[in-house]
Amino acid sequence: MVQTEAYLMLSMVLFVLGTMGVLLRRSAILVFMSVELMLNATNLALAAFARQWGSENGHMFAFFIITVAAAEVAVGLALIVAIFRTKRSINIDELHQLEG
Amino acid sequence: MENYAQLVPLIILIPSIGAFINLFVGARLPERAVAIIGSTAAILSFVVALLLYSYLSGGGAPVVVNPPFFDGWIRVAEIDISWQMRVDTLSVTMMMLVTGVGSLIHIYSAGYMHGDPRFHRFFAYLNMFFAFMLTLVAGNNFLMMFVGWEGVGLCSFLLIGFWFDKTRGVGWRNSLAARKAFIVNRVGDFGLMTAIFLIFWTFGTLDFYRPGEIANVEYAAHHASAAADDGHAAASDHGESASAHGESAVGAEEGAHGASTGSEVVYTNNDHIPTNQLGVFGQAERFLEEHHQVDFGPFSLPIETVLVLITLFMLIGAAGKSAQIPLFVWLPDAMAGPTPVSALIHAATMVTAGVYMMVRSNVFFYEADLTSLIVTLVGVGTALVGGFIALGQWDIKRVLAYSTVSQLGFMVAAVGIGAYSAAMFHLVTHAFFKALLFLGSGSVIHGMEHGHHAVSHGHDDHHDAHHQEEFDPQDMRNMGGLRHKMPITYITYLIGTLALAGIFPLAGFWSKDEILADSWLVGLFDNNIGGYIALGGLLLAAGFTAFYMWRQVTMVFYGSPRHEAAEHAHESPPTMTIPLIALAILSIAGGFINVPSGVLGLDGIFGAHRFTDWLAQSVVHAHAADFQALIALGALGLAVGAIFLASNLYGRDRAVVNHRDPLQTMATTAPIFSFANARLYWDEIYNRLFERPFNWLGKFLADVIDWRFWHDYVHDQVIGKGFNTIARLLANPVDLGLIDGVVNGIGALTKWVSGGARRIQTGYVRTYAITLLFGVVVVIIVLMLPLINNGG
Amino acid sequence: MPFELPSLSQLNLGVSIPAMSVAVWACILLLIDLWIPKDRKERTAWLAAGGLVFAFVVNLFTFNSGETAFLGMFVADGFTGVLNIVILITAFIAILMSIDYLRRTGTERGEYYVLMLLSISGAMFMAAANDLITVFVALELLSIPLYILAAFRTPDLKSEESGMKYFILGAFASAFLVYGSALIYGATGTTNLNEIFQSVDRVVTQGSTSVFLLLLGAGLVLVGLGFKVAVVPFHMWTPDVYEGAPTPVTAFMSVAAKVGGFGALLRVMMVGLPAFMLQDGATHTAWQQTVWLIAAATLILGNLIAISQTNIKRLLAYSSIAHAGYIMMAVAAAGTQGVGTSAAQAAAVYLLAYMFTNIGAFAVAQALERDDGTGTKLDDFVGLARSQPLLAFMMAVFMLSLTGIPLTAGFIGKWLVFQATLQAELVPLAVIGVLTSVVSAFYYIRVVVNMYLRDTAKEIVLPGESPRLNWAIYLSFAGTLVVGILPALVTGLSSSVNFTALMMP
Amino acid sequence: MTELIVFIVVGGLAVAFATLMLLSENAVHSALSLIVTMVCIAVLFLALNAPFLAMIQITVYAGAIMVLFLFVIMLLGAERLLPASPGEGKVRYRWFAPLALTLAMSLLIAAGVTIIQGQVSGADALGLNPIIRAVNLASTTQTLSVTANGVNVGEALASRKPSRFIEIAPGNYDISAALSDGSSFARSAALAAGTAYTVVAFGDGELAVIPEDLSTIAAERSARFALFNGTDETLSLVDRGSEFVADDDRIVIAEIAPGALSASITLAEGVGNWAVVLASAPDTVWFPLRDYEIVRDRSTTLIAVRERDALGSRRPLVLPLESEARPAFGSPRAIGYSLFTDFLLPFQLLAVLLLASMVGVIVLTHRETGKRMPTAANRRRVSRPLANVIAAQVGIESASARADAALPEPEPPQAVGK
Repeated sequence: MVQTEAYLMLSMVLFVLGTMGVLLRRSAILVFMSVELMLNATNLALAAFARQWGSENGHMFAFFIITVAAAEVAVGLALIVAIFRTKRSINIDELHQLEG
Repeated sequence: MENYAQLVPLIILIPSIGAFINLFVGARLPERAVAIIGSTAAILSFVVALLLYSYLSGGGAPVVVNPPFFDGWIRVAEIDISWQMRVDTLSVTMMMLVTGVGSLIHIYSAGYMHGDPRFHRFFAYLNMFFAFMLTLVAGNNFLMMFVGWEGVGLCSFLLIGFWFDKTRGVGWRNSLAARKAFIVNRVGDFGLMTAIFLIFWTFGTLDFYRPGEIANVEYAAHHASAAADDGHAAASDHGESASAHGESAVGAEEGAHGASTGSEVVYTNNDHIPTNQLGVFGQAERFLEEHHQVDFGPFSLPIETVLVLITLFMLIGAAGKSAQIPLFVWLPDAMAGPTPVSALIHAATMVTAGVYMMVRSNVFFYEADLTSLIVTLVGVGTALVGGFIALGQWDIKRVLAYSTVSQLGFMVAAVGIGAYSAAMFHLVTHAFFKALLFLGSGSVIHGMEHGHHAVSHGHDDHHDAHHQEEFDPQDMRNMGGLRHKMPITYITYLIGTLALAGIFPLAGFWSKDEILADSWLVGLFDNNIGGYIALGGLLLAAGFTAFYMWRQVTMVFYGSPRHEAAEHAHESPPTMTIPLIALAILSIAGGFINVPSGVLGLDGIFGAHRFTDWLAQSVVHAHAADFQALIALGALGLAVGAIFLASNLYGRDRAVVNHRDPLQTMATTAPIFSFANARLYWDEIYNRLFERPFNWLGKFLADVIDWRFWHDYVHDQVIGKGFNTIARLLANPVDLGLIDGVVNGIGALTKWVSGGARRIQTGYVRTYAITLLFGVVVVIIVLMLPLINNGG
Repeated sequence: MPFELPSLSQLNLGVSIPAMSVAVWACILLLIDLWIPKDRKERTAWLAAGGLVFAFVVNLFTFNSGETAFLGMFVADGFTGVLNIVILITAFIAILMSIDYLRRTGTERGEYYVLMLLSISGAMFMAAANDLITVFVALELLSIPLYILAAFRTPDLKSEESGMKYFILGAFASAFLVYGSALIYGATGTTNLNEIFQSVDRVVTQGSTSVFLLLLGAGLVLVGLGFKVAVVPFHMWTPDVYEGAPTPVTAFMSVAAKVGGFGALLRVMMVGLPAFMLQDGATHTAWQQTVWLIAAATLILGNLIAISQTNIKRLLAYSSIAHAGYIMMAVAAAGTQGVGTSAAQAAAVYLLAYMFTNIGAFAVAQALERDDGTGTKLDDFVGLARSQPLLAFMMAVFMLSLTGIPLTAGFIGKWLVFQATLQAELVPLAVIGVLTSVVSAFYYIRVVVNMYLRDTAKEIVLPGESPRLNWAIYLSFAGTLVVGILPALVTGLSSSVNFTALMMP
Repeated sequence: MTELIVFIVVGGLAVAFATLMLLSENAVHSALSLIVTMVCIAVLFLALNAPFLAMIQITVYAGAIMVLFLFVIMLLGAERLLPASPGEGKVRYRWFAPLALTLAMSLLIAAGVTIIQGQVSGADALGLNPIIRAVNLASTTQTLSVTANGVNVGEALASRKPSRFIEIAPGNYDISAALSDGSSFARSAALAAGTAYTVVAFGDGELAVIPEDLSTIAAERSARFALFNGTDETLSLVDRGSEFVADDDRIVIAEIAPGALSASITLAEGVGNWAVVLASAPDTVWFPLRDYEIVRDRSTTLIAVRERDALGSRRPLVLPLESEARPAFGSPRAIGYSLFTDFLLPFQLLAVLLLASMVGVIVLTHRETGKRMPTAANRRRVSRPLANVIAAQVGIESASARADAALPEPEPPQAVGK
């Protein structure tokens, strides 16, 4: 049996990759996809913990995260569409009217 | 001895109502109605104060009053702070002073502010000030005192900036002065708040005294035995009222020490009350007996040390409110407000709040020797610095402002040497004659402005604009010879001056003399070095006082007019002169309330140490000093000498030459004068010292520089910045010319930092996200640090 | 356990009615709104407000019952009750503010009120949640409507930008929150806060290595909730979002998000991790120092940056960051054994005081704001005292309350928080708190100076008749004064603040 | 070993495709890479005994959500981030990427060290709390109330109707029961973690605490049975075949002594024709269980007692107490049970949340006609200017001056709030 730590390390790597995606990508869509990757990494950790403890709460948590992510994505994409209609761009670096 | 004590809530309620009426409907009322509402509210509170006085002077016991609706003001878990008021001799003295002088100033303002577009608001603010000031003095706990303390600061802020709309940048300067006052006071408030927290930590309460507790046990015991001696006589004299008092006030009262009625148990001390049921002062005395250790979690301190800490923080608070070194910078600027405000708030009442607080906490200060010495030094230093700066000012109100700083120094020094009743005595007399002088100066300014008005109208459009630009109605160089134009102002002003200078037998003589005698005795008998320092320093300051006051009188009233405006000045209306006369009478007679024993038989007429005895009921360490003929004569001689010197120097219009002071033209005194004239460069020093410290060496004595250098260094340590950082950062705002004095300096520094930090807010989401990630990493590392340390 | 559908009596739904009714009413209102004509959307607003009043009344009945609902997922203790009061009043005032504003700016839509109701139901569930999963879902229920509301002025680019920034950063932060919750689950094997408490006790007494995961988890949860309540360094979104979002939304979220966030933070820390010490028998929890640092940084940065702001909405944004710092002081204080309850009470009172004052200040700012979003500069306040004396007076009181001058609500909150901090032996933090509140006088007083002490001949004309907005201002003004002058009312209320499951030794 | 190989291969793929997503210039490529990563994670879920998660990971995540992403990418034509007008949209901070990498790496290292230090794999599975219920077989006319250390287990229980299970802390308990006529029963019992208990009151003041095995039934399509003998004679359970005659008796559970509980047996689903017989007289039916339906995944304890009826006489009774066996770890059924019990509240909140997001999508994208149209300034960065499209259609040179002239001149970006 592969140790829980191994899964955790894998999930941490994916999580950090997602973090880097949020920081480095300029396309709003890719930023969202990176956030999804972070959530996926979390789910992996949760499943590993659930097996470790023999408790299904981890699965429940992952289930809720997946569904909440679906809701978030819907709203986020709607925001992108709305901004694209106004600004004709999905580059988040072009959003800096508000500053200081 | 009716039980008037329960009326005390009215003394706050009445001015509050007045303030509300004037604030909300005042704009629609005629000026006269506004003035009547405001003044009536003030006078009614004075009446209440008189009733309270009659209650106490009739032998009434100090009372703690719970006003209706405010029961249990803050009550959470262990914290229980009630909105309670205390009627005792100390608070009633302050109430009478505030309401009495305040009422006169209200009447005066009706004339002085005539025609101002915000007349109603002025009266609303004055009444609001009344309400807060009376909250400050009437409260039975430190938190109420703090509420009043903040409130009067707020009113002061509003009133200093009252004329924010004056043209030519004056208005903006007024707002700046207001802001400066507000912010310097916040620095002081920080000290007071810390002191209050410490008190609460140490004693678990903030109440001064609890109901049923006797403040001054010795006094109570003494009076109880005295009452027992002529007990029946007193009972038959006051039979009816005494029984009424006994029935209605049981429970709310402290242990009665007069004639007792019925089965009421009479306590003459507090031994029956457990320690944690006592107020802070009672507890402090018990703790001192027990050598209590105050637990601060990781460490504990003996009670003596804690008292020193508490009193030191109180001193910071008092230094802010009562304009002591190093926080006095706001008070002279505060004179930008209307003159009645200067008289009421910045001379007679609010600025004395610090002294009141220290006298109220005399139990703490008495036990904290270290603080007492520091207080003495601060007081003496302030008296000297204020007096010295006043020597070289041209502005009639600025002279008085620095004089106030100096006189507050006297009071604080008196607290420092333990002469609490002398400090209160000087506080009272000073309120009389300083209010008189301010109002007098207001009358002079009023006269000058009207004179100027008449002149510009007379000459109409010839050099009208020129006058508009140049004329300053407060500059004494423009005055002269006013004694013929304004006779009532002149006479009252003269009385005020002599009283302030300490000329026998006016009020100032007695109060100043008591402080000096006390400091002499403290030095002599208690072997307290502070006493000698106080004696020397205050004598010198008293000399300064006489000198600059006579210089002022000479320049303003004697000689011949030096400006057209002065020629056309005329006497002010009766609403203004009547308060002047009333205050003049008080300045003459005010000293007799506390005549020492054995002086020219005066004590036979007025009774010896009446005021001290009166205060002893609530001030534990009140004591009366014997009259010291040598010192009194010395001080008197010094004052008379200074007056002669001044009249020689300034008499016969010698001040006029090219608008230069005679001291300025003499080679030997010129540097000293310019030093005083530049206000010791106190304001500038905060800014410029770091820029070119060596340029100053040639000009001034090295020790002064050294002292200031250290002073500022310490000051900036308090602010929490290293010396070098401050110097570098200050250079920038100074160059921009943004600041005036250290307060604005800190303000600009903060702004500068703030602007720098603001630049981080770039508007780019990704930089925000990276900050968030940065925070995550920091949080993780901080959380892990102890584990890493543990694991080696 | 064998599967049996829980019975109604087991679910004990009664105590969850305040929060539940708001969520259900939102769903119903969404349907009702379809039949409300476009130019009559004010009716939707009043219907929504009616739902709030109902929830408020029910809340008074279920107040502090100390019972749990949903098989231990939902706790209706005094803490929940008091926070519900704060949240419901906030939402009520925000709805009053919105009616005129939406009409003025041409964004009047029924969904607005539905989203607001959904958001506050999220906040209420968050304060009552007794399980990390519920905390997460309720947090999203609070946040997602707020993202949408921030962008509600679409196609106004500023509003859209504000929604987008809030969304990206919010999703980013909640990813950290869930990872943290996952790690706590990993360290303790459960997501239920009570069971976490027991498990943590075991971890600490056995000196198990799980303490590492627990620390990391607690830290990341702190990050996620810290983002919601806008503490440094997770505060960067606040000024931009506050400036861009429609003003009533800004006012609403400046309070609701904080109440929800602090509610969950306090509950997680006080119910789940109060006994999380690094050594057995220590008196300070492992997370206290971090919270301490965050509070100090928030106080200093929030107050400092506020000084250089020229826009009232941004100024209030930084001020709200600073106030989050004061409440964070209470959270830090809760990390000392035995101080928890009084710290939670202080935080609750602070939130109540802050709610009235802050929402009032935003309402005044909104009264001055013109339809195109301008009119929010500090210079626009010059001379307000002359043109609008009543408005200026109320604004001055709000500013003084934010500064913490006695006789206003802000003072009471500050006083209690400082008191709790001292009780928790965090003296340096209390000193920083007092000093920064001195600094805060700089920028608050500038608004007062602008209104009262600067002269202008300019007459300020308010951009429109707005009777309901005025009521919102009066309500907050009355609240500010009542709390300030008769704090016994509030402190009495807050003394019922307690955690049912509180198992502090 | 298999798991290790799967872990290394699939995990490596997941990381590789996540990196590809991060680096790919084309958004569609990124999305496809992310889908691969998600499928890899689904495989890992399977390896982690989480079949349900694997299922929704594929359907919801890799399916629905990613389709949404792809749809929006294609809708907006945003495969590539087109270079915006010069200078716009580029963060001018050179330190940004290095700093981001440094921070991400420090996060990885700090968290990695923590995880390895944490050593969670040493931890044991959590013991579930024992659960307990009660059943009244003592009297058909009286009701029964049962408490354990004062905790109410069942109140006013009618005959033969078991109460609900309640959760209770493990430990020693004094269990007492009382009939409504006042007669009471008592005994003490140790309740262990992870076990279900049934308190049976029967006979004359007898109280049994029977442990029940509710663990997952390993064999498929099977049920579990046990027999408790509450009589004073030895009993057996026999299968009498479809004809229900004694001829082809087959003993299922043999010779259970009075007061004893048999070991549990597993039977395939179907119909049983059983009888409980006295061991001394195996041909006489003591109590018949004809056409007894064996439902899979159930755990049944047969309780044999002599019940006292209304007239006071005793007659044989075998009461099958059926309970659901615990569903397999991580199975859809297990998740479903949790959703409708412990996690009802978040589940409801989730529903409301989804509603909120739907409302949000409508609000954000629905624009009423007659509203402000995008201004000229905002129209300038169309990825392919409409004019070019039209030009291409009608055959005009797309880069011609005329086509460009048809578009308004882009305005310089407005600096706001500087």
